[in-house]
Amino acid sequence: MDKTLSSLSEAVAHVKDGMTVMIGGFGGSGAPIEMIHALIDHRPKNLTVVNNNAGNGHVGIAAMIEQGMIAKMICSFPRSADPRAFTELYLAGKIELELVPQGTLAERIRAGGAGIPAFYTPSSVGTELAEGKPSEEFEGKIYIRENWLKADVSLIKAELGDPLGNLTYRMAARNFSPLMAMAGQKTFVQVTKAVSAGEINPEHVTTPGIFVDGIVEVSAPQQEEALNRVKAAYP
Amino acid sequence: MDKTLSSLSEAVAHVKDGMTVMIGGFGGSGAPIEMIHALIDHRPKNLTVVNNNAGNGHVGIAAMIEQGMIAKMICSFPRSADPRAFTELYLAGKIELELVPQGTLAERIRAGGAGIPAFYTPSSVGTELAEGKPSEEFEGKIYIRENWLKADVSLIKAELGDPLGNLTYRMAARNFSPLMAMAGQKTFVQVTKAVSAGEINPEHVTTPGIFVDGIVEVSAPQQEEALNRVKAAYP
Amino acid sequence: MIDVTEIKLTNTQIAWRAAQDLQDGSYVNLGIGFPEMVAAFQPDGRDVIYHTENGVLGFGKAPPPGEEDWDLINAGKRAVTLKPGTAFFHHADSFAMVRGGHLDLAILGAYQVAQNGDIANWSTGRGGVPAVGGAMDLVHGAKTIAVVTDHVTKKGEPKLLKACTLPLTGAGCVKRVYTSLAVLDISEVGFVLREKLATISMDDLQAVTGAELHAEGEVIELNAPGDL
Amino acid sequence: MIDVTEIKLTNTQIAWRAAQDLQDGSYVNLGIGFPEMVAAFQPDGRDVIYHTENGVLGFGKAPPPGEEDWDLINAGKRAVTLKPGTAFFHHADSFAMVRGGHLDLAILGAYQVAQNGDIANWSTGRGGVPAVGGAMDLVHGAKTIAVVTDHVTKKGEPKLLKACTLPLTGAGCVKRVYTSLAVLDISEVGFVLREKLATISMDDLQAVTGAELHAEGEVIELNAPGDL
Repeated sequence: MDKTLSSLSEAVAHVKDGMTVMIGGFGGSGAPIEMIHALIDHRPKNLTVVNNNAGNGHVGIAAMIEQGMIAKMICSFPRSADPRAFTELYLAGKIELELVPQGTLAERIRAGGAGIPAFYTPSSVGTELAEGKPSEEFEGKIYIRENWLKADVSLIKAELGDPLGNLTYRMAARNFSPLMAMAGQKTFVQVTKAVSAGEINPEHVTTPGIFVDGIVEVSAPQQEEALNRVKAAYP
Repeated sequence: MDKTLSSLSEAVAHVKDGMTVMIGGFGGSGAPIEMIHALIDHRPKNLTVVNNNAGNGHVGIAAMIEQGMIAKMICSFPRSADPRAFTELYLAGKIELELVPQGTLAERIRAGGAGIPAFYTPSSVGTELAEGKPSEEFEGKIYIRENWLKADVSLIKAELGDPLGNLTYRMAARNFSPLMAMAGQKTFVQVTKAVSAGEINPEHVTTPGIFVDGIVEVSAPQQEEALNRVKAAYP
Repeated sequence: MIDVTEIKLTNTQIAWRAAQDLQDGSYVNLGIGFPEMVAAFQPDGRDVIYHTENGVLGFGKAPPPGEEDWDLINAGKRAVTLKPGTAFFHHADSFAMVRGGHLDLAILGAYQVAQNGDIANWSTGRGGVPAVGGAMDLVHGAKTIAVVTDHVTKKGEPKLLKACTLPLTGAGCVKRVYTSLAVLDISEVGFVLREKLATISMDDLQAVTGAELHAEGEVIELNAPGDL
Repeated sequence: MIDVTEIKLTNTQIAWRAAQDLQDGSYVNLGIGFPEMVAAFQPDGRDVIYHTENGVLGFGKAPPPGEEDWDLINAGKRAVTLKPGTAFFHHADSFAMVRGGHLDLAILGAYQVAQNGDIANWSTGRGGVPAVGGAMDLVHGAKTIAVVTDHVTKKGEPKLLKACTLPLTGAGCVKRVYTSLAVLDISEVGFVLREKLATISMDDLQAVTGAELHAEGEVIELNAPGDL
């Protein structure tokens, strides 16, 4: 079994117009910049994108927004140091926003990967984000019901990846990526180092290969935060 | 911060009559035998015990049953090579059984630790184990609702443990233990090797210390499967 | 009426037949006991990754007796071994793989299978100590649920039925059944016969089956090596 | 009527005061921005483990400028450092810690706090781009939710109110408030004054507070180092 792909473009070619795409990362940490830029080259349209944020500066998800590829963002925090790309389209009514509390977003993605269609959470009870959602009392406290979130394709970044798709991550760059790997109908990964089967200790595998469809090595990947500090833009 | 306890008896003293106790392990792998035997010495009564199984032979949970400490078992598979301890009491109506599908058991324990009071699952839909449980249709398929499961005290076994309570496990001995650590109001751990803070790579921590209240080193721990092969009994 | 006990395949032969359908690159869970035997007959050149409920993916064969590590077991509590690329994870992640539809195939044993795909494999309904394990999760998890089973019970009663009489494990789950006499798919019309032993007639096979057998196209001869 | 802007504590002083209540051995989440300052004043001899939503527990202080690793950040996207015993985990596990009640304390900023413990800290209700982050999870997670805030808005309007007028982050969550003028608990009766600056009278404090101040026992003098 070898899930290694020949190129990023082979991976992102799975993303078609109108699909829901989960993209890993929390701010710049964990953002699969090269994969996103390959997706921009491929240029699918009318996408729903799930990410904690809604882009920063003029690279990564912000660049996707600038290219008019995203119809809807599902995220918890569409603000950043330089949120212009999203803000302008949002205020002009040209991009839709589904705002989800961060813990609920994480749990909805996990639920999508774990075959749990709905769960109850205390988060957002009594707030406008709970409006219209079913609620129920458990042990004397009110909880609201939230539904799973699944993706047609998940695009994430990992540190090590082996031919079976087993992954490790780098520090806080882990964040949503193991969950998105579970929730994607297809999951493609840019790994900083491709290793042989057996090189990752079975105890240290963070994402087992069953959740992964393809890996592409991108050594020395770019970091969104660093790119924004030098005011980079794509394309 | 140092969560190291002086003895197993200091840990198990937190278990009082009538409490719900989660005990790690799948069959013999991961069973905290020395901790269970310390609990038998301490002899709380009328316990509800959560474990995948219901004891095997005459050590561990089987020995707890033989000592009349358990009023109710919550488990998925109360059978084993030598299930006499449970079987006899169950058929005599002297011990209660809540039978839960294994995946639902795992998810209910995780939910207890994660503040999720209920979730929907397809498992057991249309079977007698779903009787009386709320059901609902999502995306054209029926699911039933299951509630979280929490413990007053969780007792588990880990491989490495540091003073902050960070843990790693050994191979398939991991099973339910990371979940039970989350779901216990108090969680105590017998670790095979106590190490200093920083000796466990932050990327390899499987249970972060926030879920752990006390650790006790038990080097060269006994293995339930091996004990049963030599027909050991406790006390 | 033919005595099926004289012609039927052994469990080992059924396991061999089921193994011929293992797909290269697939993720497979084998139920404890009889279904575990399927792995032994995995065809050469096909890479199959086995999953076990207790948190191991991509494990290898049983170790030689005396070399077991009892922390490295499968759901049947039998010792297995590491292979390059094995991964460990906890039980909630393990059943996320199952329930989330990430497995390609689960092969289970059964007391009864009904023509609508219902399966009963956890309780004989006769009292005693009930035990379910991961069966109720597995029947909803894998993309394909297959069953390996004798065609009839030890008393000669049909195990393939119009409707199960024993407590269900899951409703409408089973897609394919490998029995000691035949290979059948389950479709909207019920049991569709794909293969049968040459030594049993259609009438005799129907006589030991508790639901109508349908045919779509050719019924292939069911063969398995005789020395198993 | 006194001009509170002349006597009030700085944010740094409020952070210092809140830090004095950090408990040894506790697990604490500090909201992004102003609340993050609390860590700088953690009293000597107390061991506090900080949690951040994006999957780090037990991290250390900010690195010197130029030595940041942008894969090692907190929820405010500021660089932090490793300490012996740091642990990494994914976002679902991180919010299991929050929602599951495993944190001892979360210290948050707020636009408004009501006498019933309601908190508004995510939306000014004026349009623009709404952003919630982890706030709605945190207010239900920690055993104690505390707020650090100026006592009044920049326009001098009370931030402590009978009822919040801005969109809520959570209902009935807040237990303690550290303001630029006072320290208050929230109990069944509403705001209970624990400490106030010596330079403000009870009447003047009540005049800049939008809900009734209650007293239970002695009101202690609120002090913070003057050079902060």
